[in-house]
Amino acid sequence: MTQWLSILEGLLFVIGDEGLTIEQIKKTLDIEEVEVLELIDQLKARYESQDRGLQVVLFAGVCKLVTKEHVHPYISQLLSYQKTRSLSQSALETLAIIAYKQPITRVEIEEIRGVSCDVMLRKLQALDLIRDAGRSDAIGRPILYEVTQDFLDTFELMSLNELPQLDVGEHLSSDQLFE
Amino acid sequence: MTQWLSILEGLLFVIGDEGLTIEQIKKTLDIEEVEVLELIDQLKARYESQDRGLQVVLFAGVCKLVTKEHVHPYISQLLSYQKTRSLSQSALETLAIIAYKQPITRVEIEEIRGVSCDVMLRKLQALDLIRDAGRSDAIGRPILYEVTQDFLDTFELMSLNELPQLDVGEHLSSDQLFE
Amino acid sequence: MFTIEIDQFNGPLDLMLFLIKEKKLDLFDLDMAILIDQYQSYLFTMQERSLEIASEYLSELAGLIEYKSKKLIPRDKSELDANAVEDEKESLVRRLIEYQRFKEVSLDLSIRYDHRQLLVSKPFEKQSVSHLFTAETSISNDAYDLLKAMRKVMHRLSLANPFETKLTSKELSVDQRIDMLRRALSNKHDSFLLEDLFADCSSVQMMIVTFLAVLDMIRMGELTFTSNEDQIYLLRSDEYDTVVVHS
Repeated sequence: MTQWLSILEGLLFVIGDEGLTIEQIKKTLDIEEVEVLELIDQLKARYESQDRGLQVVLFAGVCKLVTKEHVHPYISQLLSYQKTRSLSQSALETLAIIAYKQPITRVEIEEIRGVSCDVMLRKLQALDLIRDAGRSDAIGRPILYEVTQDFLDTFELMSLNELPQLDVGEHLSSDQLFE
Repeated sequence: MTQWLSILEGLLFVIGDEGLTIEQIKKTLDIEEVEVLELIDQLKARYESQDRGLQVVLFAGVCKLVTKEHVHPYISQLLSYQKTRSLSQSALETLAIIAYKQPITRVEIEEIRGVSCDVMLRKLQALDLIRDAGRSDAIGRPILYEVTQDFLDTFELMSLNELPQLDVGEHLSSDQLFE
Repeated sequence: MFTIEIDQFNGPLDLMLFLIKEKKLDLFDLDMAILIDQYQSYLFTMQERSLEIASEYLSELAGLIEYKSKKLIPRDKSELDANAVEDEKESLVRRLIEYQRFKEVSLDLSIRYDHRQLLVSKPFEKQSVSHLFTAETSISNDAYDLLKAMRKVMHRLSLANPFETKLTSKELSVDQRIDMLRRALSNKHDSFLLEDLFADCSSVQMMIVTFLAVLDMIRMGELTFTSNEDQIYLLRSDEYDTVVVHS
């Protein structure tokens, strides 16, 4: 049971804002619904202590970890130091590819960058810089990505037409990065 | 002090994989560096218990919360995550040479590896594991490469000093060299 | 007799280390004759099975054969020559030892990498703290960064494509391009198409530099722009014509 508790904690952390439904927890841990509810109660109790900065909330069947109220002023404080938070080079490159070639699938982006972009795409989505734009007709119907209005604001662009046309050549490579 | 502990926990949760430097924590909480280090140690200790699914790590001078190893299979299941891939032997060799001999030019790396590293260097750059570090004074002013902060994080290093010593001894017999 | 495929090796040094181990040779008192023989027959075996062998393997082979011939045919027995041959052997051994060391540490890196992959974090939480965001805390990247990023991507792509590498003429700086544009536009009083400015661009690089120059000139108020359907029109600002203050 303590094993499940630690796994639930880890999953709630990774999923962040989106939270997990009781159903998802049940399926992922392969346990009964009553057990799920009991786990959530235990995790809640654990985080109730004064010296914890997080709490477990359960609204509308969705369970998530959120920060406690008293942490908020410090978050503002932290973000104020980060006014010039700039995007990493790989984030910029991924964004550039999406902006120039949208709508585009993850696999297509990876073909151009030569590296996996899974986590990066999630990050850029969390930052509201890109969004899902439906699904491609290709096999497996992969998600298509495009940039958002926020992206245009962030980069001070009126529209994507303000970017010059680029002629991207075919990417040929022989060296294997991954096994 | 328990107040600070809870705030640090909340901040690390919000900031996620970007993590916080000692300096950022110091400024945000307005406390001394020794206190920051002590806080990190306390938070680390708290998460060490078996029934916790998270842990505090400090790679490349950046403190962050990450899940423990045993949660990984459940995350893969939940997020239908790609299987983790190992870096290829040639990627690892190239990185090792740069990490130990940086800043270093492509030609110097190729002399050690005995093979061309052109494509590999570009791929490692796209992965943000290496970057340009200016140009050498040698003829043709070739680009110098060095490893990035991301490299340290990717290989669980606080700094390059944590890399194992390269055996310097010619005193080793060949038996020892080959296990 | 050789069961290991050539693509299992990370280059000629890797192959030599394998052969040394296989034949239980002493790296510090290396029997070059055996190594060369083994290396050569390995490559021949692979060639007979029509497997592609990278040029690096063949150029090392050429070096080894040259060494062997120098050793076998003592042209003049000058000490100088003998020393030079010994130096070649020493330098090969040095390379093998150094390469072997990096192979060893890369094993350590590999373990660290695989372990790190199991530790998962999460993206920065924006939604849950969105009420704490103010306008100024947005990310301070602008289109310049984006273009630079795309330029990097393009640059790498073009390097991967040997046909395009020949075109690398001396790169123009944005400031130089601004000067060029100023001269070219000094007599333009009507609006013109953005595209016109790209007319003399011979490379993607130059297009990007031109675009950056235009952005910069817009930022400085030297140019203004309007868009109509898909076209962008530019106009020189009057106050840049002369230093005379207009009434």
